[in-house]
Amino acid sequence: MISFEMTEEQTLVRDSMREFAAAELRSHARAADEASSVPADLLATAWSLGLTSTQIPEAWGGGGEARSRVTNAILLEELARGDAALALAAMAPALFANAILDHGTDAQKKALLPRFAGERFTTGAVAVCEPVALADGSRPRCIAEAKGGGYVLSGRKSLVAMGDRATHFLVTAREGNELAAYVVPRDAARLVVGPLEKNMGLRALPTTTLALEGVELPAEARLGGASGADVQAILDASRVALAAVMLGLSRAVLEYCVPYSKDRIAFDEAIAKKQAIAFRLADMHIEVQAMRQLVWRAASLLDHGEAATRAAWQARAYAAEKSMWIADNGVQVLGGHGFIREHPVEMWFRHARTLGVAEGLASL
Amino acid sequence: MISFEMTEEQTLVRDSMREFAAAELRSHARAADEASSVPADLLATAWSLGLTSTQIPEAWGGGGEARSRVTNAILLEELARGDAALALAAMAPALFANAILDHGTDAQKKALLPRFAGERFTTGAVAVCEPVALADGSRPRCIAEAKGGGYVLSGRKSLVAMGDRATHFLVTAREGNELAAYVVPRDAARLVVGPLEKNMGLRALPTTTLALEGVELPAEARLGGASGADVQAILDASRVALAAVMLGLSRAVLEYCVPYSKDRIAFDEAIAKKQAIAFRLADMHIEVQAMRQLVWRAASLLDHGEAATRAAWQARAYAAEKSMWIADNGVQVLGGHGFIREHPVEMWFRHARTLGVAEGLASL
Amino acid sequence: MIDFRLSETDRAILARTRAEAEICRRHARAFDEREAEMIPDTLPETEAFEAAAQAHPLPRPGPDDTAPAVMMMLQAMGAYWGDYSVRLRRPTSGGLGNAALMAAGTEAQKAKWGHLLLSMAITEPGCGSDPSRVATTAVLDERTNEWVINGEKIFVTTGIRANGVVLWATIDKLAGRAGIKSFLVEKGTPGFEVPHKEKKLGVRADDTAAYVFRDCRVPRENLLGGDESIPKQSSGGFRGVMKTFNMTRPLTAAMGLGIAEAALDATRETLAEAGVEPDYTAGPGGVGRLPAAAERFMRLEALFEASKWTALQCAWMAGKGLPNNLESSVCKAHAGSAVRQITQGCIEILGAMGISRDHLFEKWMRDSRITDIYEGTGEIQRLIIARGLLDYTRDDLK
Amino acid sequence: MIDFRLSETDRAILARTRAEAEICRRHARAFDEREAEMIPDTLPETEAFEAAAQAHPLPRPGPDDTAPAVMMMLQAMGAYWGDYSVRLRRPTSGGLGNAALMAAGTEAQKAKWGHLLLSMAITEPGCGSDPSRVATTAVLDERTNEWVINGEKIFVTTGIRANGVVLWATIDKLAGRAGIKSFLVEKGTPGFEVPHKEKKLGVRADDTAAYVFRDCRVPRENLLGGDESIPKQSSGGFRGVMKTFNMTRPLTAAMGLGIAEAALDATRETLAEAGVEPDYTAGPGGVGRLPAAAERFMRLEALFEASKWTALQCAWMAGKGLPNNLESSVCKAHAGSAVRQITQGCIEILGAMGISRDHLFEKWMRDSRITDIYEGTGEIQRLIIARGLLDYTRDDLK
Repeated sequence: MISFEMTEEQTLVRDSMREFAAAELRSHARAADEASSVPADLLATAWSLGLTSTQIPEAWGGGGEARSRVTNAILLEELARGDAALALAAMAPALFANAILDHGTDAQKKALLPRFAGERFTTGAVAVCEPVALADGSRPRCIAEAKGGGYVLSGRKSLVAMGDRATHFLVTAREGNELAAYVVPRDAARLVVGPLEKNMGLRALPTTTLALEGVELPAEARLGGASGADVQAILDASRVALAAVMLGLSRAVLEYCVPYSKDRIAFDEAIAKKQAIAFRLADMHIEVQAMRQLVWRAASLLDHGEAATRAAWQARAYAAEKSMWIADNGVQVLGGHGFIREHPVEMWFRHARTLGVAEGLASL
Repeated sequence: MISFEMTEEQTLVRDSMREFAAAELRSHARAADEASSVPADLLATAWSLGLTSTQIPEAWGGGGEARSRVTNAILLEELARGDAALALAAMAPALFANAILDHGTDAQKKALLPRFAGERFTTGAVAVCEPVALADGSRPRCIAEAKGGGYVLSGRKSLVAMGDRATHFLVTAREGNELAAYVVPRDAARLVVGPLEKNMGLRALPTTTLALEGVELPAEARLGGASGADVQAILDASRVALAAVMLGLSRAVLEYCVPYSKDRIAFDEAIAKKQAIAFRLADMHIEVQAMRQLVWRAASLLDHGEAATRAAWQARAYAAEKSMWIADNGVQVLGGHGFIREHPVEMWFRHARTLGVAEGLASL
Repeated sequence: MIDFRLSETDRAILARTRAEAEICRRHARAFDEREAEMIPDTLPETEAFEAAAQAHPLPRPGPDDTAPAVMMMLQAMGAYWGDYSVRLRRPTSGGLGNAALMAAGTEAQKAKWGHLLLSMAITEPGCGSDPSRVATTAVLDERTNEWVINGEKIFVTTGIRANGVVLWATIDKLAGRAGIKSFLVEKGTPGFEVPHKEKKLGVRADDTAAYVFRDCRVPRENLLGGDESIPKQSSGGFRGVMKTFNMTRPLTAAMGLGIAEAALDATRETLAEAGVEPDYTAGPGGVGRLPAAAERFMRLEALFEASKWTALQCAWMAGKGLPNNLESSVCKAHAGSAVRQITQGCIEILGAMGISRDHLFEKWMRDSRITDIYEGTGEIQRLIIARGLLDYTRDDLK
Repeated sequence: MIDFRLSETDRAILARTRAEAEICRRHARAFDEREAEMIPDTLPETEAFEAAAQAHPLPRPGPDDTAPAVMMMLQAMGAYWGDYSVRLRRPTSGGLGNAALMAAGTEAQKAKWGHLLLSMAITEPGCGSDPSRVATTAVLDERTNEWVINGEKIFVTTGIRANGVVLWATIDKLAGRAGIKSFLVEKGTPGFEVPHKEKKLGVRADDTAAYVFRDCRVPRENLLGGDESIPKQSSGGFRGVMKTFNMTRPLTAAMGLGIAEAALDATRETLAEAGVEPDYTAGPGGVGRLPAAAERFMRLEALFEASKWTALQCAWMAGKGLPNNLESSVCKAHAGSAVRQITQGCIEILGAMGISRDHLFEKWMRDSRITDIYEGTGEIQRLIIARGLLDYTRDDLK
């Protein structure tokens, strides 16, 4: 039955996350961006909310709460409305944990999940992007070869979120014609974790490169073990999650431009009274509403285990295009003020372009 | 030396063609569109202006006037501003004649060009388009095979302008991996000229299909003879010419919308006083100016025999995109009146989409 | 719970709709080309429709079925997927006026006129997209208890074939927007004339009429919503009229989107025959390696889905009785621009074949162009949205 | 004769420009990342520039050479292809104020100040893109024959490094736009303060300053254009000031387009390494079979060429002394939006690598974003264009 009705729980999540995002994320966003680092205490605060642990089954030490992709999309939208970079940093542990939870063997769950149910912040990292032109998460150049009952990984990764502090990496690679993923401990031999990357946007989110120079792994390192894992499903979920983040970002821009354009006077009246500005704000609002439908739709298909690759592609592609348009026009609405760092819009402009070409930075 | 200065002759051509277009083309455009036919006397009038014959060398009975692609682009812009369909019909003889003039053997010129220097309207037709999805003039499916010192043509063509009355057809085809063209007399055996096609726009321009069911031709039928012809150059010129036509069309829309929006009252004032309308008119004007630069640039490169394939591609692609945008927004500026056939804008909307996907309908 | 799935019953209803639409599409080209001629009111294939009905029986609606308002949208999309104008020639099909009747009419009025094909007459020669400037007047003749209507209307969809019309008229010019009410007038009422049919870019078989009312008298009970619809405080009055928009704007969006979906489906097939297939596994960098036609098509598909679900959510709110004035403008504006891009884009993707009247692509482009114009242009919708966003009055933002 | 070809001399000049630009680009990233630090005024590579000059000697200009105004544009594009901000640090390079001086200054003024790096100060905290609302005042002190200037300016490009500024001030508030004049003030003049440097999205090495003038006195002859520039009839006055825009708007466009060309050139190379090549023989239907990245790139290239030649035509008119106020707005508006689409589009085509600060794509996107904002936003340009098209006054169209 088609319905757009939020559950009470979802309304609760939305409201509490909105508060948290305003108090903890938006307030630190500019400083974190200028410093190119995420405040440690912020990660601790987010951790204490149980953003990661609550959805881990009790069997693995988690809160065992039911997990809804739609609810998580709502959560991500609200966090990203505060700040996309800090939201991705705070949710990074869940990115890794969810992949294990959804696709790991019992042994892998047993070994890895309890780490995310502890008191102190801990995280793994997912390595999908690669530092080449036209890189495609579904067609990695990173290669896994079977060798002596195990695997050897060779290739390079980039935009590995929290790569600087991750205890484990989930690395996607091509195994023959198959898309597969492998759990690589940080201390693995011939794994080189690069220095912090310098990116245009999301500066507060620490990302690194990975060089896999023939990393040897046991058979158990393969996600899902012998039967393997549906890695495309991880990518699909990550695309919907990033779409939700771009949706939150878009709302941030719109909600900043509305009061600004009512206050900003030019030619003796508020610029909001000019159709050229007012209609652009209207278009921003229209696209925010439309984006959300595609995000919810894809998330809901994932919740019901239906084929979601197409819906996920659509949600991501549409959100990428429209959030870039919105951020770009947000800068234009502010004019000169859109170009200086006293206002957040130039940062959102950088975030938007960055999110629009990234993969594997979030999950549901 | 970079210069944008029109010659006196060009100014003259522009002004006289503007008059002719207003008097003869614009005035007949709607009736011709509704009747799906081009008035014979209109073709005669155009013919009497020597639009085709003057640029044919005296050796072949023509006026022998110097030919400038830039001047011809200016001419096409003005004619198309009157009406694109009637302009293409009037210039169809030149389309065929120019191809022979630029690429034909002396024998071909001797045999064909004098026909276009006569008193009465006569025309050939150029067959480039093919009735399949993703058809590409540079990669025809129509095939030419060498056989017994001659050639056998097999394939289908569509959007053959004036195919209903052409005495000869210049048919593009693939000869091995080569792009070639062949002169096919209307009475050739196994050549089936289809009935008039029904198109969305340019209804006044008669177009037909051609079925070449193994048409046998002598060696001399090949354009340029044994050494062949640079058919891509014909396509390049036709793309620039069509861009000029789309430019004229775009101006027609803009110049109709400006007075309309000053007269049309909504919410107690002229809609032109609303930024939403005024800025769109400004954008139409901006794109008309930009389109013209690309058209002139490609035409000027052709005049100086420089490589023009890239410039021609850019002129056509840009004009197709922007003229469609302009016509589509012209309809929107007129609102309900943009949707009814009492105003010409809906016709220009159909013209724009048609021109934007067509090839080989005009030359310079 | 947020859910995007259909029930069994939903699917059965849509299967029936699609089957009927396929019958209509067979006539699409003929009706378009023969615009000028008189065409019999009923299709030659009433039997075919009956067969379709038997082939697709409708199970009893259950609790898990999608809300009627949303299903109405999906059915509209399905119907217009077949053919916008031909479908309207089914005696059983409703016009825009029917939606207004269902939304704002009293039970008695629904019972009395629900079976008629009702057009909706809002636009006037003078007022374009500005409904509040309606000049048509309705004066109550206390003596005979009749409303006396005078004025002109244009762009009345299905205006020729409709058996009646829901029209907007003012009962109090001074009250401005508040004085505007909806009235139901049946064809044949003295003083109600239909001078001519418009010649149009698209939806050519869908007769669009101009109406003239000269001292046209209708019973007092023909005031839509009954006398109660005349509010105590004036401001509510216009809202009363506006209320009829809450389903018509999303429905207008759905109609256009049905056409856009037809264009997308046919383009997908045609591309497949040409060996070009979409690939939804491609990531943000990877799409660059797909054929440009595939990538472009995939983007248009995404645009369609975004527009479709935005419109469905708006209808869902109407069904829930939630105020959806802003959402109605949002979905109408989005769909209006989406169908332009989609139908024009499909032809651009296919190339020259797309403009041949041997195919329907060009017709879909022409037909869908009205979506962004009627029932309030895209500009009007954005004006409404901007005022809502900025908390501006009509005077603040003109 | 309409001609799009360059002469030998033209090519030589551009070769020199490109050689210098390549030197600047080596420092692009460092200057961008080290924004906050003090960086020496001259580059470490003065020798390199001299070497480039010797490697590319400039032949005597001949009659077949492109007009200076157009060549100035091509040189600006070439320079900004290298690096927008680094280039400005060349002592020999001129600021926007220099263009104003050349366009509106007297011969004496050109001779006296031509050698200085002059910034241009128009925008004020209050007036955004509305030049006619300049609040900075200049009052003539007849006694000392000095202009006394008071006011604040923001977004002054190269405001820190400039040796002087061409600023807009009103000599008669009541006269409105007619009272606005340009004045030249040298750094170090008492009452001329430079409080701070702005932190920006892009062009980070290109210092953008705020200026404050407090009873700042300059000699009477510092009025740009001399006393003659104070017209008999008031209306001419503002045009006098506006005249300085006729080269600055096209030049601003050229600067942005130089950056866009850098992005396109690097994207072409990167795509070629990835095995994706443009194919300009493809017809309207055929492009659909090209890789989406190639097709998208080809469209951005076309957009660039359209913008480039529109700007060059506008500069050509200025060189001819033809009125080009409308054309200036056209090319500025076109370029402003073109560079946004191009630099953002190149990154979208390349995927995630595009946002890495190990490459310059992301910097080009940030740097070029100012083009549609300064020297009159795209909205202001469209307002000017629309008024021209519609023959509307400022009151008709606000």
